[in-house]
Amino acid sequence: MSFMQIQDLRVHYPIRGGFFNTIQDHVLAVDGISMEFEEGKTYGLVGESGCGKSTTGKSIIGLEKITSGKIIYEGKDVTNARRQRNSAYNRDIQMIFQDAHSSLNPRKRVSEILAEPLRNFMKLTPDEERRRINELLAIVGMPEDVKLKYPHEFSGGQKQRIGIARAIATNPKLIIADEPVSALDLSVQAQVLNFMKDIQKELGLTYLFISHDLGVVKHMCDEINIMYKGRFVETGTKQDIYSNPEHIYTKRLLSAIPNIEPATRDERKIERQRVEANYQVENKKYFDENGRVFDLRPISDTHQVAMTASEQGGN
Amino acid sequence: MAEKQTVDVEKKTPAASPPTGIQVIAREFAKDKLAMTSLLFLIVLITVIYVWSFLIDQEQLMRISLRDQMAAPGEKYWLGADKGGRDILGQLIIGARNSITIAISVTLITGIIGIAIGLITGYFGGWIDNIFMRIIDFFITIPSLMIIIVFISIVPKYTVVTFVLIMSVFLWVGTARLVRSKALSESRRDYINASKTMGTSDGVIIFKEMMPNLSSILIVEMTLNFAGNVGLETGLSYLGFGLPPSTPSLGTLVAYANDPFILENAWWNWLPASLLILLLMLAINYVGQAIRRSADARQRLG
Amino acid sequence: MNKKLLALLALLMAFMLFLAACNNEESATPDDGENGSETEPGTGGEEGEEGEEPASEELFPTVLENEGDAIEGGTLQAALVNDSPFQGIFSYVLYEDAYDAEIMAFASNIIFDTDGDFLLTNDGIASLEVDGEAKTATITINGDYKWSDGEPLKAEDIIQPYLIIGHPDYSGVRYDADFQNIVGAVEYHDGKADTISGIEKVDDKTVKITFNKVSPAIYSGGDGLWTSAEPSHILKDIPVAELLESDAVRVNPVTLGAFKFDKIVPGESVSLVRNENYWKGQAKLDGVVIETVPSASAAKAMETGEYDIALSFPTSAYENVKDLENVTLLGRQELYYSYLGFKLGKYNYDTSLVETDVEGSKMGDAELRKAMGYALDIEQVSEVFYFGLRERANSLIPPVFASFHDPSLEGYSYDPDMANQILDDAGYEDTDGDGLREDPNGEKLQIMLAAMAGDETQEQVINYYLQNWKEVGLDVQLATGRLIEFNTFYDKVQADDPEIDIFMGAWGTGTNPSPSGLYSKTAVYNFSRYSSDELEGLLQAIDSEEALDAEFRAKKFREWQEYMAEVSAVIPMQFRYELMPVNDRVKNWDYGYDTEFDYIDVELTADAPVK
Amino acid sequence: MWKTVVRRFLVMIPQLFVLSLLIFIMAKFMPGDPFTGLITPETDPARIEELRQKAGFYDPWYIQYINWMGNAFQGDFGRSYTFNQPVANLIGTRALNTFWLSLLSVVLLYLLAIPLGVLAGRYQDTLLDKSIVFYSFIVYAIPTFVLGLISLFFFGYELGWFPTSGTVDINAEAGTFGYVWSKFYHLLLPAMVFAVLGTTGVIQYLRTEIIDSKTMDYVRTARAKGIPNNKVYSRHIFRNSLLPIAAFLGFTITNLLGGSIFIETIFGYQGMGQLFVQAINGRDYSVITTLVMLFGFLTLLGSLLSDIIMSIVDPRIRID
Repeated sequence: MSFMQIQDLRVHYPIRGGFFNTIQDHVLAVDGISMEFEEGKTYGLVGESGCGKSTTGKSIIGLEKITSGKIIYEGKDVTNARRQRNSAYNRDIQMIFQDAHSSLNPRKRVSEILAEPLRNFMKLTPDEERRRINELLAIVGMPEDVKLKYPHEFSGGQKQRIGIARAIATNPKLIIADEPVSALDLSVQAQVLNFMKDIQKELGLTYLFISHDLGVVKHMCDEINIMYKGRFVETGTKQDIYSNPEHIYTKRLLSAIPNIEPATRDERKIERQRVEANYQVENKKYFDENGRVFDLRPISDTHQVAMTASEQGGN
Repeated sequence: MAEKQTVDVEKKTPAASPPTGIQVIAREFAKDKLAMTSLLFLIVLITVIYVWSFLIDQEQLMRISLRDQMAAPGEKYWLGADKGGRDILGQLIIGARNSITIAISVTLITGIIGIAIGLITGYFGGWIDNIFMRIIDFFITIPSLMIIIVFISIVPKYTVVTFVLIMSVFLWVGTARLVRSKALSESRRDYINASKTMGTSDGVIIFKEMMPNLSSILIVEMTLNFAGNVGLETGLSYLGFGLPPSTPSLGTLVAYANDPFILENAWWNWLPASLLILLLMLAINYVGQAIRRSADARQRLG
Repeated sequence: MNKKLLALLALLMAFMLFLAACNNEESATPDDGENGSETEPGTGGEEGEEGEEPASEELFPTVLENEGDAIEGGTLQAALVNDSPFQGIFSYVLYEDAYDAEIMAFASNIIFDTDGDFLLTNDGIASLEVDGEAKTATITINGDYKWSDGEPLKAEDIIQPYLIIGHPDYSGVRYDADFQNIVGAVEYHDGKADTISGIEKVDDKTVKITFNKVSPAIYSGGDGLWTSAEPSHILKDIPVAELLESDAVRVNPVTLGAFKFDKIVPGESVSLVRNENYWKGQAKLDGVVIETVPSASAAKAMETGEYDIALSFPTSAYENVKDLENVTLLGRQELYYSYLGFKLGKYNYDTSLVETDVEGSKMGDAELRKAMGYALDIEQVSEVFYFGLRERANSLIPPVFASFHDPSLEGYSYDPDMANQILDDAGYEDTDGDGLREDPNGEKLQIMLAAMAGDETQEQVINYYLQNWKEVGLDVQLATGRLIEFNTFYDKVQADDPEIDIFMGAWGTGTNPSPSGLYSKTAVYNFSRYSSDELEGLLQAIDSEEALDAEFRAKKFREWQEYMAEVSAVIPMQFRYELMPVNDRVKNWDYGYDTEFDYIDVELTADAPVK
Repeated sequence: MWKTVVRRFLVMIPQLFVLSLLIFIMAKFMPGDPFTGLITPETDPARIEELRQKAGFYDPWYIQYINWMGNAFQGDFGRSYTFNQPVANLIGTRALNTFWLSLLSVVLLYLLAIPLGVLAGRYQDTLLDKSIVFYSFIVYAIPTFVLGLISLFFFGYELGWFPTSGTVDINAEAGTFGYVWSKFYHLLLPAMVFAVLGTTGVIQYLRTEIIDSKTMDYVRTARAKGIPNNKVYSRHIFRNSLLPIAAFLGFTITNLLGGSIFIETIFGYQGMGQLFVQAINGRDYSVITTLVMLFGFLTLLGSLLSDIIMSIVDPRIRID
């Protein structure tokens, strides 16, 4: 049973221009998406850069203003409540940032960084606070003596661990991970990802995993949403998406996954060209005359695709 | 459009240099003898001026004594006397105290207002920013020197306090603009977002998270403002819109040079104050330069 | 307020009220012994024309002695010391800026000569005949004179100024009560008449003017009489409203004087050349160039031989020019006195009358007022701060008016013992032991002084006066806590601000010494608000028809001065000198008031100013 | 871009409007009026009252303001009482003088400051650099009028190298080369004082900029390619550091306008700064208001100008 629903979320930015700097149009950064979150699962949000996936994440946690739509958390509408800083909702939803370095205040020691959410959300005694910080450091696998260090004294992976430790400090239910590893070395990426999986199991966390990297998403996620121009083009389980992509955009995305297997190189090249050619030809079938993505339609219990009914049949 | 107008010498200084500000600054001063000397000079000078000025009976000092008119240095007073036969040295001490007090007060008031407004508008953006930017844009239109002069001719009781207030009304704008543009880019950084998601209130974020990261910029800005305010006070006194001469200030002392006779023949009337201003400015600037350097990793000496 | 601007204002109205030290006087060295003489009337000074007056005994020569051989022609370089540009309105009816007057003096349109008391004589271009019975004045042009453009001077030119001043579009201050004294002036001003009925052209050289009343003031150019001519052949075609901007006034004005205008750089400099049509003959100089010079550099400009003479030279720069080898200092007394005024009533603006209330005023006790006068060490201030360029005034008439000034009046002198004595006798005693006197009822006595802000010297002088009063136990404080800027000062003093008990003001008396504008019952400028029947009687006598008899008038003037001294509602403080530094190549220059001097006689003895 | 320029001009209108209202009210609050200075024993108080009445000084301030504004829209900025001229005429000539003074000052300023700034930056921390920095602090600290008076006394009077007051020689014939030269000659000394005093900002800015550029990747690349040091400076560092100097222009203009108040008074140079102080003391409302608005307008213009120049020299910056 899902503990949180997002209904028809929209985030629009005005475009100002013209002589008097009036609102001319809107950028539809997020244009009507709906999601549900169940405990312990990882949800992937995939798309090219600029498609609105980060905005989605930020609007869920309250960093972006929602134009319309609803967020229901444990049966309550928290759409506006999100912005009240120390609400229970904010305690239960946390975020891991892409750039671990910039997400840590350079003027603060690790202990202070970790104490920040604790002080805001949990009324702990200083003693409890110290213990909790030690605990968190233990969880992310760092020695206690780092507490007195400043962020710049750590490597990228370590910083991200601190970021994760901070995110889990308040025992959140949902963690929005906004490209948490894209700024890291490949070797470190795997480490951090595995570590994230470990603590997920340990703490029963739900992840909203935002990434442009389908490989990483495949590794991490149970459910995947493919996003394009602020809308979902396809949602489904990992199997649905990877073995049975329906939407042409998904197919194109999948065909672009890099693979270094030399034996199949030519084959893949042909396949990519085919998908690309197909994309150009069938473009019209998947997007309306304005280039907008159609609404999602279920094609199975778990699998939804954005295309008109007629197209569905014809595929 | 407003950010682009912001032209300041410190444009390049990046915010947030990892080791804490104080340490870097201390290290910088240790490396830079001139800055160290300047800092010590400033501390000693200000202390001496404040302590000494307490020992001077101002009423006694400002008593006209015609016998000592224009006494040359050494005759009766170390630095001679002015037209009223009043000790220049005593006036220099009191004047320096007044001027420094004025400059510090104006710097603090405009600093606090400017920093607060700059941080708040930069952080929140949106309509708050819009409103304040309109106000700031308007203030920028104002030829402030002119309006200050008009203001001064209006106020019925013109004292140090009114002087400070009048100056402050117009001088917070520059700081606010600079701080706003810095805050604008600073508030885009993820640690601010992180704090928001972790339930920290806006006020705490602005003043406890963001401000320390802008501290070097702010210190530099305040030092330069301080130097500028000393200069403004002097200039207004020259034009005759400064403090009344019975309230000595460095400005009124330098303005003695306004009289060509004194300028040519009685250097002790105006030169000590001019030199003091010069030394003060030099010291402040060297200190400011060191702080500025410490804020910029690439320029650091140590 | 900036002292330079004050200097501007001071000179802007050569004849105007002004505060004790709001001009530039400053700085002196105590060892400057050479001016000691002015505090001891009678010690021999230079052979100035007015040497017979003890109080106006001359400190400086007024005539430049120069035995050198003159060169042919040459151009006189004159510095007009002024921190702002001159307005450049070269018309006697329209100008308002004293600097314009300084320039116009070289190219004058004045038709009457004056004597030592500034009274009109018949030796100039025109002569005046007053008929007290018929209340008329007849102006006759004494000969065939020409304007600088060759046009003959005629009766219309005498009438022209009246037509301009009286015109509805005229916007200056000269359309005043005096002018309205001319029969028909009001009707003309209100547009009810095309011309002024009281002014009549008798023939080409004679004009007759009828007045509502005639007083001795007419010989000082008062009562509505106008003393200069305007070129009617040029001005009559220019609407009065456009006159101020017209070329006839700003670019190429014609003149009756020794020089005529050649080139004008607005606000900056003027070049004048010899007027071939001048009635007295040809000027020996080829021309005169007048340039504005900021006051801060005036002395330096004279020292380096940049200029031959300096007009409106700031006396504060005295120290810098007094020892110059290439420059001779000419000096004369100004038509000026400063005074200490006591508020003794209020002005009722509804009835336009002074309402004196001596009893109900804080300063109502004449003994207290006198003691305050004796307590002031004006002698020292004059000598040390103004290097003797000011002196203690004994009366409210400057000594320049030799026939009216009363040199026998003692006035006040610095005498703290006397002040203490008077206060003790009058019951002002220090009853609570704080070193300050209480009033006879034992109440605290705090006197609020309004004084005009000026330069550094002014500030110190006022502080010194406050000190003087404190030394005799009087607690005098500055109203508003500081010196008051010029405009505010007059706003407050004129409005009888209750915060002000006493004030320090000054008047430039102008050439008409009649005191009624400043001390009569109806005068707004009677700032002390003192009036009495006796005073009114004296003032009226001074300006009565009877006083057309000079002797009678002089007598009444003296009686008035004595009465004012006795009442002590106003205590005279200082008279002052003005200076003109002249380069040693200049010959035949005369700075005196009462002389035969004419610009045509000026000569130069070298090709360039002596350095 | 023209659209932006027009829009910026339109935005100025309300700004200037508010400014005019503010200054008008403030000016009216000043004690006294232009006629206060006319009182002498010989002037008739009744006539002065009449003139005040005529000038509308007894109307409520908003009526006076509306009248003033109404006329101002028709190009009539009222009459100066202390100078007895229409304000437009009065300011016209003064504004031109101040313009020439400012122009020459800016040119001299950059001629002086750019080489110094570049040298200081290039030879960072050498004796040369330290001297230049010291110099720049010194001129920053010297009060304008002290330097002004000293140079006037020394160069003007003692050495006689420069004319000591005015804007043009009376004997120069208008329209000739001599006239232009005479004007220029009169400008030179005040402009130089102005320039010297203004150098600090540009030197400091340029110096920091060059020191920064030295460590930039593109400079390193250039060096790595073996480009001679001189060429690195002239081609790469200098050019890039110079661009933002344009940004200083607006700032400089504002400073010049403020400084003109001092310089023009000292050198007896008839410009707007000098006029302003005179107008304040003479309570010449119409002049004060017009001047403040003009200065406000010029300040705005300066900032617009420097934005435009910046957008031209630096393609990364667009103005809109």
